[in-house]
Amino acid sequence: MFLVKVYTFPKTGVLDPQGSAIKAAVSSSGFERVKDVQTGKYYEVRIDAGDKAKTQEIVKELCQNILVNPVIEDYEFEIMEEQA
Amino acid sequence: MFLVKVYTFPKTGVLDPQGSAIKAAVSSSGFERVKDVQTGKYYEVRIDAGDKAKTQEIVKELCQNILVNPVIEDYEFEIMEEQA
Amino acid sequence: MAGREEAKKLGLTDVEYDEILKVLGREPNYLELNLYSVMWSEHCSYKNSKPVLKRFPTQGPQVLQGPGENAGIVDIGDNLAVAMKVESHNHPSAIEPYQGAATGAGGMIRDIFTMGARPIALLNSLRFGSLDNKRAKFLFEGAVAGIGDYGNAMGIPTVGGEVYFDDSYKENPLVNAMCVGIIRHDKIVRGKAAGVGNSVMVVGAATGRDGMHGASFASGELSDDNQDQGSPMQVGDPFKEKQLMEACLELLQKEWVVGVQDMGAAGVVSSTCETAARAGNGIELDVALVHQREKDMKPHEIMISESQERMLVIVEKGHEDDVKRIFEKWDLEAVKIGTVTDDGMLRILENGKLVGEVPAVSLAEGAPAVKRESKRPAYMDELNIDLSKIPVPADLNKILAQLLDLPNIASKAMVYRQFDQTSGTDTVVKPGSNAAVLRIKGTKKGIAISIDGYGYYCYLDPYEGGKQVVAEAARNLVVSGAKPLALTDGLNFGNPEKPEVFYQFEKCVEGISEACRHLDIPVISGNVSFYNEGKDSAVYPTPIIGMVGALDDVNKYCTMKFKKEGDVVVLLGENTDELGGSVYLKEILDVVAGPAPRLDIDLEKRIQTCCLKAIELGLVSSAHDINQGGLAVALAESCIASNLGFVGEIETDLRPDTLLFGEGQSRIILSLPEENLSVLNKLAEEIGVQVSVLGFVKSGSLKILVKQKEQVIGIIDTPVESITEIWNNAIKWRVEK
Amino acid sequence: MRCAVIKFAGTSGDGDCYHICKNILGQPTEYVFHKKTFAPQDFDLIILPGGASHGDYLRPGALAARSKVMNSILDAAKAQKCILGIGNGFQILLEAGLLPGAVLINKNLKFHCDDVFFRVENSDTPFTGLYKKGEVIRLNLACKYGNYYADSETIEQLKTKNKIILTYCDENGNPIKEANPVGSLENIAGIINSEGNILGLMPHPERCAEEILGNTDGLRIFKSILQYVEGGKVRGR
Ligand SMILES: Nc1ncnc2c1ncn2[C@@H]1O[C@H](COP(=O)(O)OP(=O)(O)O)[C@@H](O)[C@H]1O
Ligand SMILES: [Mg+2]
Repeated sequence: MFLVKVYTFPKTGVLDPQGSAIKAAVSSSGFERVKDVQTGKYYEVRIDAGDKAKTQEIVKELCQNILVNPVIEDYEFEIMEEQA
Repeated sequence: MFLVKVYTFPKTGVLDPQGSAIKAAVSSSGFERVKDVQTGKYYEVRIDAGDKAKTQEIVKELCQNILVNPVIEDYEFEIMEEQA
Repeated sequence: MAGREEAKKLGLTDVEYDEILKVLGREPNYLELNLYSVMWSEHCSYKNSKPVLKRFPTQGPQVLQGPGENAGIVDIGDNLAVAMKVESHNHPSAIEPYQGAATGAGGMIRDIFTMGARPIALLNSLRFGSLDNKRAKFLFEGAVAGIGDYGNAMGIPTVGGEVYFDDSYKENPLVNAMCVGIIRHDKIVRGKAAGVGNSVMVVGAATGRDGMHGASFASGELSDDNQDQGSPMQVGDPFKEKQLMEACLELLQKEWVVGVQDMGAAGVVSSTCETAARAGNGIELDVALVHQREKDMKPHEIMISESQERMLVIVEKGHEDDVKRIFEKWDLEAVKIGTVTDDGMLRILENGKLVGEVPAVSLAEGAPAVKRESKRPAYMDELNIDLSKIPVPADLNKILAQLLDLPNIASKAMVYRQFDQTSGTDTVVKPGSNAAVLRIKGTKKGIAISIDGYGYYCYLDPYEGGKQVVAEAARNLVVSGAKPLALTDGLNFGNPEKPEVFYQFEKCVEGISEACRHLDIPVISGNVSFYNEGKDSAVYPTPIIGMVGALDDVNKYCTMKFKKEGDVVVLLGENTDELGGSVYLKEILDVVAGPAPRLDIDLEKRIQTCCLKAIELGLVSSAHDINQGGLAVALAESCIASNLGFVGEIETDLRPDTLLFGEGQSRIILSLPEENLSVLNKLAEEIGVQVSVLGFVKSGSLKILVKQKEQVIGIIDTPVESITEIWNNAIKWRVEK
Repeated sequence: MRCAVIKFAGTSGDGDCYHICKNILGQPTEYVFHKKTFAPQDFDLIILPGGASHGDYLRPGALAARSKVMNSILDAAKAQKCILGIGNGFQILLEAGLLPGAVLINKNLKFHCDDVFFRVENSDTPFTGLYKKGEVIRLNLACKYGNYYADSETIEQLKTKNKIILTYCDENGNPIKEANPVGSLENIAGIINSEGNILGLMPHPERCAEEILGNTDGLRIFKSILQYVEGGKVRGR
C-alpha cells in the first residue's frame, strides 16, 4: 500500500480569499512577523498499486481528473510506501 | 524569511465526510485502486523571524490560535529557509 | 460486574444505582451500567423536568401527535399536517460552535423526517455574550456558519429565527434549532417496535466513537474537565443526511415499515429501548452487526455512540432486502442488527454471545424521578425600584438612535443572509418581518412560523415572562395573518439542582401553560436543556417558543412594512405606564430592574382576535407588534422596512420615554387606508379593543410629537435614511471591528 | 418542450426546477437520476439544478461532474440541446469543462442569500430572448461559491464574443463593485458557451417566477427557452 500526500494551492494570479482573510486576522492579532498566508488543500490518499511507478501514474490521473481543478489550482505530491 | 508548510487533518476518530464522499466518487469513476481518501488543509505561511527556533515558536502559536481547530484537527508543519 | 463506584464515575446517583439493582435483581455489568448512565441522564430521561412538564396543555382537536414522539404533529386541514420540534445543542456549541450548531440542525431535521414528514423549513434561536467579547464573537460566527452550511447543503430553507446578545450567555451560549415538515395524515409513521419477529435495522452512517456520553455531557455544567470527554467531537455530514432523508422518505411510503426512530442522543441504546418500550416489546440485537467506522469498538461504545446521520428502522420480517435496495440507491448502508421480541428485554449480543440484558422499559422510562427543591430567588424582590426617580432624557432622538444601534434590536440581516431562505420556492415572507410565511404548493393554504424567547423578562419575573413569550410568538403569527395552531418549546435553564433555578423553571412552565390554555394553543413537542451555566452564574431562564399557524388563503398574508403614503397608522391596544424590564432601561440607562411588563392574557386574546380579523377582512396594509424598544422602535422598523416614513402626534399622560420606549404588552401597530378606519373601529368595539390613531405614513422621516395637555413634551424627528443606516449595520460593524 | 431535470447526488433544487417546467410552464418534464443515462433526442431542455450536490465537498460541482449521467449531458451538448445550469448546476458545468472558468469562495467567505440586481448583457440567446439587452432585473442569489474566475485570456474572449449573459449591478444598471456580493471577475454572474446552447447562471430564476413569491423576473428565462424551442428558429449567434 502506498500513502500519497497531495497538496494543492492557488495558481499564481488566482485570488485566495481565505488566505487574505487569515492574513488580515493574523496581522491584527499581533503576529506581525507573518508576512503571507496562502491556503490550499491537503489529501492523504491510500493506493494499492503494486509499485511506485504505477502509483505515480494513478495519482497523476486522479489529480488531473478529480482532486485538482487546473483552472485555479496547482498541486504537488509525495509517495510513501506503507507496511500493510 | 522562512517558508512554513502547515498540514491539518482530522483527529483520530473524527468523521471526515469530505474524505468519504471523495473516496466514494473516485471509486465509482474507475479508480478502484484508491483505498482511502482523507482531507485536510494546507497552508503556506511566510514568516520573517530571524531564526528557525523563533519561527517555530510563532508557527505553533499561529496554528493553535488561528489555523487549526484543535477540537477536531491535528496538524504538522515543516520549516524551510527561503532566499530573499 | 460493575459496582457503585463505577456507577458514580458514570454520573449515576446512589438512588439510581439502588434502583438498577432492584430492577435487575443483580449487579449490572459495565455495559449495562453504561446504558443506564446515558438513558437516565437528564437529557434522555427528563427526570428533573417530567413532573413539571405535565402541566402543559397538550390536547386539542387539531393535535394529531402530542409530546412523546420524535416530533409533534398538528392538523392544518385537507388531510395535511405539520410536524415540528425544537431542540438545543448548547454544550457542543460552546466547545465547537460550527460543528455543534451543524449537528444540532442535523438532529432536528432527522426528528422531522423520521415521522414521515418532508422538512420544509428551519428556524433557529441563538444567544451569545456581548459582541465586545472575542470568544462570544467566535461562538456567534461559528454557530451561524454551522447552521447555515448544514441547512443550505440540505436544501431546507431557514426562514426565521432570533439572536440575542447578553453576557449571561457568555460562556454558555444557547443554540436551539427548529424544523418544520409537511405530511399527509395517512403517512404518519411512529417510533414503535411492534410485531414480534420483525427486523430491527440500522441505516445510514457507520458508527464510530464520536459523541460518546454526549447525553450525559449535556446533563452537567460546562467545566474545564468535562470539555474533554475523551471521545471525539461529532462532525456533521449534510450530504449523507440529505441522502438519508431521501431514502427514508422513500422507505416510509412502504406499508411494510413498522416504525422508525432517529438516533440522536445515546444512539443505538435510546432508539432500541424507546421503540421497544412504546410497543411494550423487547429487542434482541447483536452489536457486531452494526456497521462500524472504527476498529475494535467495545459493545458499550457501539451502544452509546452518538455518531450522526443514522436511523433505526423496524420492518416486517422478510423485507430486509427491500430496505437494502432503497438505501443502496441513495448510496447508503442498511443492516439488520436484531429482531423484535415479546419479553420486554433489551438483549445485547456480541457475535452471538450474550453481553447484556435489561428490561427495555426500565431504560426508557424507569429513571427515578427527582423531586427538586424550588425557591424564589432573592433578587426578584430587590428589582422593584422606584422608576419615577429616573430623569427623563432631553434628547429622545439620540435615545432612539442608540436603541436601533443595539445588536439586540438592529437588523439581523447579517445573520440570515448566510442562510438559504428561498430554496424549495415556498417562502412567501422571508426573514425580516414578523413571522415567516410559506405557501403549500397545490393548495391555497399557507403556514406562518415564528420562534421567540426573551430571557430578560423571564429573569425579572419567570411567570409573567413565560406567559409573555407564548403571547409574543402568537402575536407574530397573527400580525402575519395566520391563526396560531400549536407550539413546540425549547426550555433552556441553569442547574436544576439549584433551588432558584428550579423555581425559574417551574414558574416559566406555569406561565407558558397559562398562556397556552387561554390562547388555545397546545404544546405538541419540546426539549429541555438544563445546566446552562457559566463560571459564576446561570444563563437567564430562556424558554423558546416555536409556533405554527395557518392561513386559509396564503394571498392574505401581511407584513410589517408600511405600504402606502397617506395610510393611517393606528394602535391596537393601550400604552401602559410600564418602563420596567425595557431594553431602554437596561441598555441605555443601565438599570437592570423590574418589574417586567404584565400580560393581561384576556386582553391579549382580544387584541389578537381583532388583528387577525382585520387582516382577513383585507382592511389592513401592514401590521407589526410592539416589542423590545417599544412604540418608537416598532414605528422605526416599519419605516425602515418600507423606506417610507411616519408623522404623528400622540396625546398621553405618560412620561415621554415611557410612551416611546416602554414595553407594555398586547399592542399592535396597523396601517390602513383611511376609508377602512370606520370598519376597523366597529370591529374593535365589538371585540372590546381600543383603537387610537397615531398618525400617517409619509415618506422622508420618522416624526413623533408626544403631547400632554396640548403641550409638546417629547419629539422624535429623524430622516428614515439615517436610522436605516444605523439599524442595518449595527451587528456588521461590531463583528468586523 | 420536453424538459429533463437532473437529480445529482445530494442536489436539492431539482424540485424547484421541476415545478416551474411542469406546473408553471405546463411542459412535459421528467427527473433524470444521476445513475441513469438518456439520449440527446429525449429532451429539448436539460436543467442542472441548484443545491449542494455531494454536499459541495472537494469543490462545488466537482464530484457531480463525474456522475454517470454526465455522459448523456455531453452528448446532448454536442447535439445542440439547450442546457441550463443554475447555481450548483453552473458549477457542475464548469467542473465538467462545458463552460470555461471556475468558481472560488465568495470574497467574504460567507454564504450569501438575497435578491440582487443583474443586468442582461446579451438578449440574443435561446435563454434570454424575452429580455431587453441592458435590462436590469432582480433575481435571488443563494451561494457560497459564486466568485467566478477565469484567466485573462478567457475573460477577454467572453467579452469580445458576447458570452457574458448576466452581471451584478446596482438598481440603475451600473456594474459597480459594491453591487457584486461574491467578488466575481467583471461582475460576471452568468455565461454561455461559444455555441450558445449552454447557459450557466449563479442566481436562481426558478425562485423568482411566481407572483406569490413577490418576484417574477426569472420566469422569462424559462419562457425564452420555450419560445426558442417551440419556434424552432435559431436566432443569431
Ligand atoms: N438567527 C436568525 N435566523 C433567521 N432569521 C432571523 C434570525 N434572527 C432574526 N431573524 C429574523 O429577523 C426578523 C426580526 O427578528 P426579531 O427581532 O426576533 O423579531 P420579532 O421581535 O418580531 O420576533 C425576523 O423576521 C426573524 O425571523
Ligand atoms: Mg423575537
